[in-house]
Amino acid sequence: MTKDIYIGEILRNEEIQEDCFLMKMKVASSFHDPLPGQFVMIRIAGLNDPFLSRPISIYSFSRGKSFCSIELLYRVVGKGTQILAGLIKGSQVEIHGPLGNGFEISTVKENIVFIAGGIGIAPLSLLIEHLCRSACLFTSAITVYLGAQRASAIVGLDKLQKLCRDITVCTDNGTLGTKSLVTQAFQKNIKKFSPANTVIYACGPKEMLKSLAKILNTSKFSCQVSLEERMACGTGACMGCAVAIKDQKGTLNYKRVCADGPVFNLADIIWD
Amino acid sequence: MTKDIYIGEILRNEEIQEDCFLMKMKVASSFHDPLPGQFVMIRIAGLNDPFLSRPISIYSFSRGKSFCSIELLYRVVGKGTQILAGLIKGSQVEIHGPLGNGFEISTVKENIVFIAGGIGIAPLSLLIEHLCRSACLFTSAITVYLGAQRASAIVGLDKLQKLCRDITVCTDNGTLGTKSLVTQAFQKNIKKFSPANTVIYACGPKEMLKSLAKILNTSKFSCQVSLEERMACGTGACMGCAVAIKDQKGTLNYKRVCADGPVFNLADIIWD
Amino acid sequence: MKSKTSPQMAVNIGQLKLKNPVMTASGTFGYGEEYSGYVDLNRLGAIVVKGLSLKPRLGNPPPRIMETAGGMLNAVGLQNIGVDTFIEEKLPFLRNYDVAVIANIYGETYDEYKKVAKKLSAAKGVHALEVNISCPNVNKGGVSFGSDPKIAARVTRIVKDETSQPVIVKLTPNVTDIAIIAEAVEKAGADAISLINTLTGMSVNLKARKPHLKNITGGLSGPAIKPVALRMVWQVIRRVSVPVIGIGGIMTAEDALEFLILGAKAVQIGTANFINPHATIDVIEGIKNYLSNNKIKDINEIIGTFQP
Amino acid sequence: MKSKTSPQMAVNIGQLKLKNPVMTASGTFGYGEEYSGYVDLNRLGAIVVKGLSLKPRLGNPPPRIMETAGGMLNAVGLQNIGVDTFIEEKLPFLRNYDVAVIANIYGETYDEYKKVAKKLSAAKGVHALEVNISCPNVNKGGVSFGSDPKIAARVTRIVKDETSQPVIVKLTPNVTDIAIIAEAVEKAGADAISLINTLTGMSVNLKARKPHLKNITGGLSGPAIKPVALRMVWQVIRRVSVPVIGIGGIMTAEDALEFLILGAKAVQIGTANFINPHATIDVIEGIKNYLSNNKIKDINEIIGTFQP
Ligand SMILES: Cc1cc2nc3c(=O)[nH]c(=O)nc-3n(C[C@H](O)[C@H](O)[C@H](O)COP(=O)(O)OP(=O)(O)OC[C@H]3O[C@@H](n4cnc5c(N)ncnc54)[C@H](O)[C@@H]3O)c2cc1C
Ligand SMILES: Cc1cc2nc3c(=O)[nH]c(=O)nc-3n(C[C@H](O)[C@H](O)[C@H](O)COP(=O)(O)OP(=O)(O)OC[C@H]3O[C@@H](n4cnc5c(N)ncnc54)[C@H](O)[C@@H]3O)c2cc1C
Ligand SMILES: Cc1cc2nc3c(=O)[nH]c(=O)nc-3n(C[C@H](O)[C@H](O)[C@H](O)COP(=O)(O)O)c2cc1C
Ligand SMILES: Cc1cc2nc3c(=O)[nH]c(=O)nc-3n(C[C@H](O)[C@H](O)[C@H](O)COP(=O)(O)O)c2cc1C
Ligand code: FES
Ligand code: FES
Repeated sequence: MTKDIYIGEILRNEEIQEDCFLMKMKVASSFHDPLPGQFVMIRIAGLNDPFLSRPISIYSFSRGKSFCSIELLYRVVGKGTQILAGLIKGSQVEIHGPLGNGFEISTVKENIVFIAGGIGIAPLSLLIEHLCRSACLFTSAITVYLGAQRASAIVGLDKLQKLCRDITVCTDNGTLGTKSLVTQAFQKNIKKFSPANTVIYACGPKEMLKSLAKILNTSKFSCQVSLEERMACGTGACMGCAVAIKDQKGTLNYKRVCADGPVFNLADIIWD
Repeated sequence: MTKDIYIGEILRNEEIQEDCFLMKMKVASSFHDPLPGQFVMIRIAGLNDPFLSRPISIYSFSRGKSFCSIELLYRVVGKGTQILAGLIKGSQVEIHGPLGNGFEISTVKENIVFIAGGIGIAPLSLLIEHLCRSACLFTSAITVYLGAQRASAIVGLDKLQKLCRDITVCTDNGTLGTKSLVTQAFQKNIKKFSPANTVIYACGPKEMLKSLAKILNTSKFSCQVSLEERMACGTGACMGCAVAIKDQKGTLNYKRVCADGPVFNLADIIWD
Repeated sequence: MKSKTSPQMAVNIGQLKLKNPVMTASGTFGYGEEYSGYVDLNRLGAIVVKGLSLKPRLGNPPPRIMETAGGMLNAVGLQNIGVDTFIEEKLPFLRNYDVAVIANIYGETYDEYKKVAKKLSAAKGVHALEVNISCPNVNKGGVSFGSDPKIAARVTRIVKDETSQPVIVKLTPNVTDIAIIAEAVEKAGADAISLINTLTGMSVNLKARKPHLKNITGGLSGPAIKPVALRMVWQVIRRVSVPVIGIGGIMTAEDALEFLILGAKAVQIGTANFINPHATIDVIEGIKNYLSNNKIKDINEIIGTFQP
Repeated sequence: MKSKTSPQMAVNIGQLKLKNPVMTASGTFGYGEEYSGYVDLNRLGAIVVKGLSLKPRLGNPPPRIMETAGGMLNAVGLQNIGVDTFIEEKLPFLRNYDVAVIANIYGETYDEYKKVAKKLSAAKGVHALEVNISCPNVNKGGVSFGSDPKIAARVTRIVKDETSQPVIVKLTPNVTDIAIIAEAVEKAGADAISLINTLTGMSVNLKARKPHLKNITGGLSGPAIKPVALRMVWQVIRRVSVPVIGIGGIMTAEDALEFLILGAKAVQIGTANFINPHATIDVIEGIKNYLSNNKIKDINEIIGTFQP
């Protein structure tokens, strides 16, 4: 596989929610089909401030006749995302990817549970789309728990609603859906699912994943999560994006979020 | 005098000649009236690359009812000017100024000669405009020598033609006007002017000013030139923009182009 | 969200009492005058003036500055009007203001340091001396005074002996172990330590195959060096008990707060003045806002609150 | 304007013959594999692999990196698979390519350097060793091997004794006088000298009042440090006669040419790989174009043509 750096031409870049943007770009058709959970490194060509590229998950992807289009869903949290948010139609970005390993897709399970916190819906969305489109799966098997601090931080719901029906929305302050942490909402219903026939996919803030780890602690649920770490290279070379992971013997190892992840088994993660 | 940093809103920014741009911006009316020969330091707010502000002469200035407008005439020679050239209408720049000392204006002389090389016309143009507008002066007293390497590098001619009549255009390769160095064109006519009743103003590349210095060497002509040096502060604090100047005793002193200049007597400059 | 009472901003550098912890860095603010149009000098914590030598110095031939990624190089070569002219011509202007004036001093020999210190010590309107020991030591073949702990200590002692004003010693970052130098000057009597001066760097003009600076090398300043400055402040702060003043790449209030939180009692704003002539005031205002927003009543409450 | 015959790009680092002067910098290109999708490894002057230690190293706990103005800090802590696994698992892949492979080595004790050097010396497909002496010396209480000329020389000699491969010694910039270290390692038998490694820096998380890096300090790399790297190459080049390899902030062909013109025989591309995975090839192509456009037939004609 030859990898390349692509020029992404912005087709659209809109604030769809407070501080949350949806960017659509077109790239050359040599861009490889991404697996759900993969990401791109993005930067503005020629701009050295901010210095490093930023990792953003692929939210949606489609292959047209003469080019591909990629959608990114991102939250403005600092300088880099602020600058992305300022780009107008026709601007160009430099991206490389798709990077990292996607989610492991097991089609044999009866129940597939998604737990997303805030912008954590971004990588999960592509997976849900993928699963819904794969013929062998009934959308009824899919349950989504989507949470955020407040209504304005719930993103990606409209797209979800087109894909599946069993969606529980919750907010910390009750401004949309149930007033509850998303992990608590899931915990309340956990009895509905049998560990053997359920697979869980989760993405969200570290604290959310930590409490999920506690909830699932002694259970036999299989749960894959997508992690975030600061990145420099995105390609596995710099060892910068380390995360502490148990190996088979249970000893601590530093794995690279970009190349060994971003998807890991929740049970293998050693939290600090 | 209280000085401030101003936001300049770009009204227009057009390539009027190959690599040469005319930028018009509006600034708050608290901006002080510039003297001919003064300059501004300009940068793009929030952009740290390039790091330093760039000095650009004030090419034209007018005071409206609710704001002032400033025109800059600049050549793209590197990163900073390249980025300026990319700005579109509505973009904002940060400027401070007017900075430096303008030309000394002596209205008593019979003849006023301007010698401009390439973009060197920028600071001279405002002076010509000023002199033409001041009632006590006949435009017939003004002679302009405007030179550049080639036709496409001759800028500011249209504005000049509206102001005065005696304009000699020359290019190194003869693609416009006389085929001659601008200093040679002046030298050919030097007999027309009497040192006592003539004042010369010049701006252009170092080599041009150096040969002008040679030409005027033993003569008694009074000649003021506007110099360029890399600048950091533009306000006289950093001592970065030094140029070697003879003091009254003829000893070498480093003067600041920004605060002691940019206008100096040609005869005082010590060339390296 | 702003609290109504303005936070307390005063800090002490030993006996030297400052309105707030924001000073100008030597060589980047002229003699105060140059920025007096942009900045109300009364609002500054202190003004550190351009380095003063015994005799006027011509400085280095141009070009003297060059831009780099996130910073700049300068080889001004300590051009200055000399201590006498400073006292006669510049100090009277500064005396019009209610602001601490710190004279940055410089010598090529021990004796020069001694004489400059003596003259300034007697001058009305100078509130402290900052000793620049980053300059090449003529007695020792050009090796910087600041790169040898023994020499650094000796300069400190010489200056201390000449003045009753607080003596701040300004360290160079171009050393293997800055903490050793800091300890040496503290032991020699320094009342405070400021750091860092510029990192020695160079820039190549590819087209001309020449250096961009006539002097070949120059001092690197600006945001590019901030990580090095923070590291050195962190190293020094844990090894000395005198106040430390943080310098290097501070552009914003956040940058300044990083140094203060680490434990610096005050900061100096250098290259930022060039980019934004109003930088000092912006930093002061920004720190105030930060304190108000975080409901902190006194700047001293946050100094040294960094948790490694 | 391109001339038809491609310029001659080969350079020699002592006995080591390189197709062109562009290498990867250790720790920024993994073991070659990571970039083999983006870059035809056959086109590189050399691949310097991630620093290898005797035993696998876990590295430092995260967070390990932080962005700075024009650069980044890293505190990876030399996480690596160890020399044995490298030889078994990574070297076979590299042997598929026609490219010089340089093993960057690292030890916490003299003995570790010795053993790593010995193992790699016997390994097929390693063409030279680069000795990283910037790491803390466990025997000497954490002071870096590279900050003392005697220790640096001793490490050099130990490695030289174990191998017949060319030995490149890589210097740290965190010293008062890098030329003294360079002279010492040359005298001890270094076949070439590479510089600079990262400048020690730090970054403060204001909100959390904690360091951004778990390790507190880290190594600063990228364009921010280029002026320091150029200055140090310039200092060293005039004091040693062995080839010097320039490293630090090289992003473009122009940057690389600045080092070559100064007198570096080759360059290494580090942090630039992260920003542009194709950086090495872009630099090689850019140098070729520069030579063609300036009608220079051989890269060696421009090396050291700088006129101070
Ligand atoms: C594999 C991966 C996929 C991601 N996908 C998305 C996505 O689809 N949408 C989205 O909005 N964000 C995503 N992120 C997070 C995104 O990369 C960061 O928000 C972004 O880099 C912040 O850059 P900034 O310059 O705006 O903020 P900075 O000024 O750099 O930092 C602001 C805040 O963001 C945190 N931050 C910075 N970098 C990262 C990072 N790499 N990961 C996590 N937190 C970070 C900082 O700790 C700080 O609190 C992803 C991260 C990873 C690693
Ligand atoms: C008082 C003053 C007034 C000026 N007025 C004008 C003007 O009206 N119009 C205009 O086009 N230019 C003017 N200049 C020159 C202008 O400042 C430079 O062309 C500009 O700074 C180059 O920036 P850059 O980033 O594009 O080029 P860089 O990449 O910084 O440099 C490219 C080339 O320009 C030269 N250069 C860089 N800075 C300066 C400088 N300050 N002075 C001279 N040469 C420089 C460099 O040596 C190099 O050859 C003026 C300069 C001064 C000092
Ligand atoms: C143009 C210039 C001139 C300087 N002159 C002096 C000086 O005379 N004495 C001194 O101690 N430091 C001098 N410095 C160093 C600064 O005071 C400061 O230590 C350094 O620039 C780092 O801070 P900064 O990154 O905020 O600029 C000078 C710096 C610059 C950029
Ligand atoms: C993430 C990272 C890891 C590094 N690891 C090593 C290493 O293992 N051994 C070594 O000698 N240098 C290492 N370095 C230093 C680089 O090889 C290089 O000397 C330095 O980054 C300066 O070059 P640059 O500015 O081009 O990156 C590392 C640098 C980075 C950024
Ligand atoms: S970001 Fe470089 S290894 Fe992951
Ligand atoms: S640019 Fe700073 S003194 Fe002139």
